[in-house]
Amino acid sequence: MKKIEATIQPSRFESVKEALLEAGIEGMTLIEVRGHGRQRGHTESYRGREYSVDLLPKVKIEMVVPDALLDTAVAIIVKSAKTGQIGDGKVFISNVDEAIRIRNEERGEGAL
Amino acid sequence: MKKIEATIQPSRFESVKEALLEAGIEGMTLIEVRGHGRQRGHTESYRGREYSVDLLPKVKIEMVVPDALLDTAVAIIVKSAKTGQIGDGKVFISNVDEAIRIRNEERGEGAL
Amino acid sequence: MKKIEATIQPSRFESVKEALLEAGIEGMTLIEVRGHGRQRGHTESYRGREYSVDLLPKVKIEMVVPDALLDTAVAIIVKSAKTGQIGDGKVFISNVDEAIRIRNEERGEGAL
Amino acid sequence: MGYSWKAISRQLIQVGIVILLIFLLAGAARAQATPAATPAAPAPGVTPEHITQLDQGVAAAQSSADNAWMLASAALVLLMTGPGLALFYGGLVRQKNMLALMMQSFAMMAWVTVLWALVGYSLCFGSGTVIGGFEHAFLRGVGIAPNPDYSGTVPQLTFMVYQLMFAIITPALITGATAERMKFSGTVVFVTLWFLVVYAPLAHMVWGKGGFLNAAGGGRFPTLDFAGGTVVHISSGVSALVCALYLGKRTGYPKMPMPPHSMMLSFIGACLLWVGWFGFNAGSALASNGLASSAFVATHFGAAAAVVGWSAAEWLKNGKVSALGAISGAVAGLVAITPAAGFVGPMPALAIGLTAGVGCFLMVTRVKAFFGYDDALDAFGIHGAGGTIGAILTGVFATRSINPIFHDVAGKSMRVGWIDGHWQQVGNQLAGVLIAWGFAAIGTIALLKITDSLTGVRVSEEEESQGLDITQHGEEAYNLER
Amino acid sequence: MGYSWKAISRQLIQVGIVILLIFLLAGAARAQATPAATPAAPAPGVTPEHITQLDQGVAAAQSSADNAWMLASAALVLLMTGPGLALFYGGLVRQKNMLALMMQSFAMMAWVTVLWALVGYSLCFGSGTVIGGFEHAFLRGVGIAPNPDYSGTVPQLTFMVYQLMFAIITPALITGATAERMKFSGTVVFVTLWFLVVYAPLAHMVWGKGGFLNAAGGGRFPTLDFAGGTVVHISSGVSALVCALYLGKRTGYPKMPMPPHSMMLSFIGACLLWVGWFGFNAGSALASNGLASSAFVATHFGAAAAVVGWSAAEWLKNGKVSALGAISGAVAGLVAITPAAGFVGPMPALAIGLTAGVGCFLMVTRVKAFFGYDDALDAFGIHGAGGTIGAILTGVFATRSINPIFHDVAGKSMRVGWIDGHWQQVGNQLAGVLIAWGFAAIGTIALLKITDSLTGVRVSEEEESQGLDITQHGEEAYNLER
Amino acid sequence: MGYSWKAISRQLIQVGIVILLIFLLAGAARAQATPAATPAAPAPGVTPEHITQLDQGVAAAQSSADNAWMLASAALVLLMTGPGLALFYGGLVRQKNMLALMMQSFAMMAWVTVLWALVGYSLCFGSGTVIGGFEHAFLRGVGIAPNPDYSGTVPQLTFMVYQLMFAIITPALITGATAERMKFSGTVVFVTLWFLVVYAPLAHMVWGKGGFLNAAGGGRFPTLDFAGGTVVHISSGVSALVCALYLGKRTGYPKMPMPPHSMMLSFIGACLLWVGWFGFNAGSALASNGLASSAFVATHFGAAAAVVGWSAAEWLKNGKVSALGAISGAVAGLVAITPAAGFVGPMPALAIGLTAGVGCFLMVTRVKAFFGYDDALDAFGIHGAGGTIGAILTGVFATRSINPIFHDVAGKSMRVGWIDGHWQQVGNQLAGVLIAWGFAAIGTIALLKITDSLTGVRVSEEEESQGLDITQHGEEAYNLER
Ligand SMILES: Nc1ncnc2c1ncn2[C@@H]1O[C@H](COP(=O)(O)OP(=O)(O)O)[C@@H](O)[C@H]1O
Ligand SMILES: Nc1ncnc2c1ncn2[C@@H]1O[C@H](COP(=O)(O)OP(=O)(O)O)[C@@H](O)[C@H]1O
Ligand SMILES: Nc1ncnc2c1ncn2[C@@H]1O[C@H](COP(=O)(O)OP(=O)(O)O)[C@@H](O)[C@H]1O
Repeated sequence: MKKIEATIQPSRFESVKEALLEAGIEGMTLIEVRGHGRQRGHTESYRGREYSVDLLPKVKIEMVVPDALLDTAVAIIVKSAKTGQIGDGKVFISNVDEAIRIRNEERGEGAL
Repeated sequence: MKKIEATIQPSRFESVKEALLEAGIEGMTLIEVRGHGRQRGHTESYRGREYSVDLLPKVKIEMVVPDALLDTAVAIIVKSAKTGQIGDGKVFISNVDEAIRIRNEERGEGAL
Repeated sequence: MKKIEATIQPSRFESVKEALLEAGIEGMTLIEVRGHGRQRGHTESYRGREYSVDLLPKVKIEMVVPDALLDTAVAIIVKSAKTGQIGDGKVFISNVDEAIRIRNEERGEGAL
Repeated sequence: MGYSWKAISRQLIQVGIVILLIFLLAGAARAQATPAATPAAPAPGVTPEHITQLDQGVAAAQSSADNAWMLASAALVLLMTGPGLALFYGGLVRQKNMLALMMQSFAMMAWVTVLWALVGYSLCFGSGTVIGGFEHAFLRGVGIAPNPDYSGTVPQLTFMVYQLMFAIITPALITGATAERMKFSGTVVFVTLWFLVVYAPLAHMVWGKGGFLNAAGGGRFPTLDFAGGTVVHISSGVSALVCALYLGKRTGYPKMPMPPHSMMLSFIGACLLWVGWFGFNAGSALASNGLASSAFVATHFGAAAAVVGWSAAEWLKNGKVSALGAISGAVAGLVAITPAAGFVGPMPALAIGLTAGVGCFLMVTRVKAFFGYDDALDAFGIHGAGGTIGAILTGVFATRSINPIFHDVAGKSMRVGWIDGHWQQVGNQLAGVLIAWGFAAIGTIALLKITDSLTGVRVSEEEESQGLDITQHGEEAYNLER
Repeated sequence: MGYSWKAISRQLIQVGIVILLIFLLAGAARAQATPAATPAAPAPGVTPEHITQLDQGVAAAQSSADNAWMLASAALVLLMTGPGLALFYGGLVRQKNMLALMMQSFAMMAWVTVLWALVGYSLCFGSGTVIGGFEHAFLRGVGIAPNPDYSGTVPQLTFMVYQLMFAIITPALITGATAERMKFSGTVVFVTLWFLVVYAPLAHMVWGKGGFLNAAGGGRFPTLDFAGGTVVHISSGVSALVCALYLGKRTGYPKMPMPPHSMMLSFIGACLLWVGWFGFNAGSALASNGLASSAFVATHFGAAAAVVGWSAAEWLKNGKVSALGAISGAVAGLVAITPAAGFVGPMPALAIGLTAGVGCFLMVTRVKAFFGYDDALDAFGIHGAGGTIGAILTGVFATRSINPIFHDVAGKSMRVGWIDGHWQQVGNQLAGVLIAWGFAAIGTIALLKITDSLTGVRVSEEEESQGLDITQHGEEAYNLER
Repeated sequence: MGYSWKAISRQLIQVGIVILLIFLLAGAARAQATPAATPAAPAPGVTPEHITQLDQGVAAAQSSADNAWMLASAALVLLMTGPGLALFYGGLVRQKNMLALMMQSFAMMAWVTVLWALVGYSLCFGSGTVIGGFEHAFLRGVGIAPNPDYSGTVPQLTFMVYQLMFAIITPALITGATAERMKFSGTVVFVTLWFLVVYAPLAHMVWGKGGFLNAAGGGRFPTLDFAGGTVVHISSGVSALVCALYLGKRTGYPKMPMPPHSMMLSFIGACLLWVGWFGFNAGSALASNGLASSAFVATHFGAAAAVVGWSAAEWLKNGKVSALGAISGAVAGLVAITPAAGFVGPMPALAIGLTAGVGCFLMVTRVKAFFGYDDALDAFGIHGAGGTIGAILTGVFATRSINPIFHDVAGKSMRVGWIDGHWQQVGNQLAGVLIAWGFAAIGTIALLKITDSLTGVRVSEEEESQGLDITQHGEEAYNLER
């Protein structure tokens, strides 16, 4: 099993989600994060005090998929999250030893 | 060391926490997330526009434990998070190479 | 590539961020979390009902770095996050198999 | 582009400012020009016609003056329910039930108004011993002419709509006890029945023409209730307790922590309640006279002293003064001063407030914990208890120097409260309180059973855990993401 | 240390309480002392001078009484815009655009005020058939003397500032349609032009001296518009529709979900609108008389019935009653009752509200979906539609028993609305409505084109996705982290 | 089940609507029935008794009329503190300190009220040159009879409670400078002392009988201060600066970003301040007369022009207009117009507002940054600076055509401000300003030292980083999770 962690633009999330569902990939967890990278932020000013906001709102999708599905899933995410502009985000892939479905204690890829 | 990531129903968190503390497992980090899976959501309607909300509030617990404690910890979480209904969530286990306690730079399992 | 997950005191985040940027480490993702550990919480009372709040606000930094940069990055984080008091937090290091930059589908360490 | 309009606009604005300044000076120069005349008086003449004109002129001016204050008061009392009470309650519940609480208050603003127009006003203020008749159904005969039975000067329409605002907030107060677990449909049905069967008779007995507790109208048991300590707060508070017992505890109570999801909202709500209460109490003078001023002062002092009382008690107990304590104290004081506002002086008002602050603090922290019922937002602990304290202390501190309400046959004013030496009034107050307690309790039980059989009163456990906002109203209070 | 001050303070407070109580009793004892005198009357004497004095005294008292209500009303109407409308709209948009919406309302409070002082008041209430002249530019001649053309008793300054509050909220209403995509600079420029070119003439025609729609002033087409159904709501609602069409849809609409980011804020806003509307409608009597009371009642009843209407429709459709539905219904009812408030009785008010509640529900849920324009916050669906419904029903239900506005040459009061048997009035109302629709629509298109060429009206797609708060104002509404 | 009640309810509601409609028509039909009578006049008769009656009737009507406005004004002024100021300040701080800020305002509403009842009113409005005596301690002799020294028509109780509202908001303003680092216990102790030692004397000197700065009362240095520019804003603003210096900077200031945690709350607060300020300024006419109308207009114009001024300055600097700028401008303008409201015409009001808007913008953005003190929420930058600007410009623009306050021995009205040709008044204003500055500054330093020795004034660094809500009050503002 592999874990996919994709940090994307919030505005792209809906389409990524739909693309995944169409492909029959149902299970995912969403986290609201703020990210820093190449993308430039903006400055805000309150009563003359200026703040440069360089942490931008992003959405992080976490999903564990069977090895077989990994490439499809990644491809879908990259495709539907891409705008081609700086700030599109990253996808990271790492290994997962075990998965358990709490409801019925099923283990392994079947639990996904 | 292993990392346990458990995505559970928010309403179960209190009991999971208490069960873990009783077992002397103190260290954990909590993240509020929204999840999608088999569990069905609900629809909301604002001035006639209907939205189907299919991302449901979940709580994600992250904890790194010594290999020795892994099974106990997982067992406790599964036991006290289970309601038997769809949406109970998942537990994922993966490997951690190193842990450092910032306060005193202690490393390894001792840092947990 | 390695993933660094650092859970630190919110008040230290600004300095950690700046230290990292100075070292030319740009890419990071920030998550607001609540943590439980050795650090004691406080109690709140509403109309005579007392609640002991033992989940304290923390900030979690996630960053994936090339193996070469790992030690520098960790050192910087630990150094600038440390206050020496209980509650400073932890740093966890784990392995990442692959990284993809969504914008241009670049893969591997170059994508960071 | 982004630049060009900025440039243009800046120039525009610069030009604008210059022009503006010129205008201002131009205008300023002219300022004195403004004439300071007053309306010209008609040619005088000491004729009877003219005197009659003057009599009418005086009456009209007096009516307009009182009407100005009464309309403002009516607006203030509505402000108490929406957004005042809605926020106070909405902030105290968990996020998932917040809209539901607000909706319960808002529904009263709408639904009770309709009931009031059809029959409510008539039942409350028609004539009868226990309840009014139907003479004013559909507001028949309610026009701009004053109704001398209640207020000699302002249009009956004003009196009618002002009293309506009281009928709106009273059932809304009950929703504090049923919070986080009662069906919306059940709430609407229950309130409809409760308004007709409990509120209308009670309001009539205490305030209505011929009501047998009506002090001003010479009722059998003259209960002093200036602005609704009995009619509004005891009735709703006691009914709230009964509802809480009938519904049972919220799932997880008291083990699970259920802190207010937004103290900020409750704080705003409490402030608006305080401000609105000036209309509630001072408006109950039904005129813009000295009595209104006196009630206004008593109201403010009662609230302030109760904050001090509750906070002091809290400080001694926890070593801290909490915002929730302070605002709860304010509401407790406002409740307790309500029946007394038009009968007591400023200093007794402070004493009443202080007592209510400490008393309700004990009710909410000790008594409730002791019995273990789940009066979710302390509708009983504050309105029931505070209203009772206030009703009794009114009997103690009421004085004819403020409000000579009792007269002997010769029309000579008689002593009013204990402080005047008329200790029996405390007895009268107790009588009124007991009748209200009993009436509200019995009525509420019966109506809950009826409602339960019609729509059910409590949501399913799953709905409860999902929250009433989604399950009852299909909405969420906040959609901050996206 | 932490301990020591606590200890000290506790002792302080304990001592404090004891002292306080002593004081209170001391004071309480003295309470009766307070004398209950009334101002001494001057020595009498039946002289013409004295009578003249009395005449002036009566006039002054009447003026003060009416002024008290009118000043309170002016404050209430400002409360409608800020924070009322700002919250109602601010809560309905997505978080990233919320300050922008609030700012658009707030900008009106400031900028329209300046325009009003310089020329606006004069253009609206000077004399002329289609628009007023410059006789009151810089408020020349606007002092404490009443302006008999509009209100016999209150200072013209009061009338002027009261009317200003209407001029403030009207353009603010339009921003509900342009929400989430219009430039701030464009909004300011557009509103400036719109106020001068659309609002001023329309207000003058309907209310101004010599206006040819002015019913009270005997205009050619006497259109009944008590508090602004035509001038305020139709004008803003229709212009809103035109703006929505001109600007085009928000990116992602209707596919992307855009739920209100905070129902809670919209709820507060709606409650404040309701309360403030008492000043808007009852204040339009320009006096604290029976007509004001009547309008106050009609306003409240209209709102309440509309909540019931909208909620019922919603219940039948979804099986649920939503908070957004309830508050939208309230606003729809308030809009519809606005032109009628001072002409109809309580029961017709309920009927008008009920109709508007159901009518606007259909507009917003069906009609809008059918045509597919993006009237983001339903400024047209509620104000345009509700205003039109209200204007027509005013012709149906207006009655001389409430407001004998029409007189024959002999000064005898004539029948007013259909209910009086004067069905022709419905025709007059239609005439007024059509003129307002056409005038607002044409004017708005022209002004949008001009604005577009000056500053542009729509933000770039990137600015839109980032949100107007950051891109237009360089701020964020919430900075909860840190 | 879930279904069955839905079904039942739908049927219920359908039936309901039908019934309702029938009722409405029934009622509507009856609507005309409503009689439009006015109170019958007593039989006339040109007797001296009757004339005396009329004299009293006129006096009573006049009193009621003025009282109606004064009671409404008192309510509005309380609304300024709670929730107005509490929200304005609460939104500007970081989330962790928000309840603390709100509590500091709320505490004033309660605690200052008690002090006022015991001795405060007497010290402010008893007679004396520098401070009042104890003649009104425990409100002795404060009843429904007017106090001719201050207001000929309204009950002294009204005057007393109205003035109390000023005493409440003044110390609350200071908490803007001590925000995020001052102990709650310290705040309470300091305010108690400050109220007695700084506010009471200052209020007495400027407004009290015999006060040597009292312009109306013929003081040595007649300082024009219509509604508290000196007494309220300069005193609190200057004391705020001293507090900020004494407390030192917040940890991390200015390096760490500390943006307002909720612009939305500050926006609501600012709007409520604006609306409430009508009671503050127009109420200071102590009657519902033309002067009140004039002050109402000046207030609104001052606020509006200041928004324009501040926003324009901001636009020229940043190319953006921010919501925080706009609302800060509004408050600055309201502060500056406060002393002038009852002395200047509409156009000068615009000029004063515009100046204050630009002036305070520079204070807050430039001067503060230059000196580097940490006046957290700019209590000095806006209230101190704005109050000073306003006080001086009052000397410039005050005119007898608005308020003939000065009379020669013959009682003939004399020129008032520079615009009248009486440039010396600017000197008098300066004198008043300097005295206020000095008095407030010295008093505050002394009292801070005393407070420090009693309870301490500043929280520990750890408490500061944890936030005052938890450490001082044991609560959190929001508990959104769970
Ligand atoms: N090394 C990294 N580790 C973790 N998250 C990263 C890293 N680099 C970038 N990110 C995340 O990806 C987001 C986009 O990255 P950025 O460099 O701004 O644009 P792009 O991905 O197009 O190069 C960042 O906001 C951050 O949340
Ligand atoms: N493959 C997955 N990867 C990551 N998170 C998942 C995955 N599948 C489910 N989840 C998380 O677990 C939650 C519950 O899963 P769901 O399928 O709804 O119920 P169950 O776990 O009982 O089958 C989801 O809301 C989501 O947060
Ligand atoms: N075993 C663990 N797994 C995951 N997160 C942990 C673990 N132990 C501690 N943490 C995180 O680190 C934070 C600080 O830990 P704590 O024990 O309180 O202080 P310290 O790190 O100084 O010993 C906790 O609040 C929690 O968020």
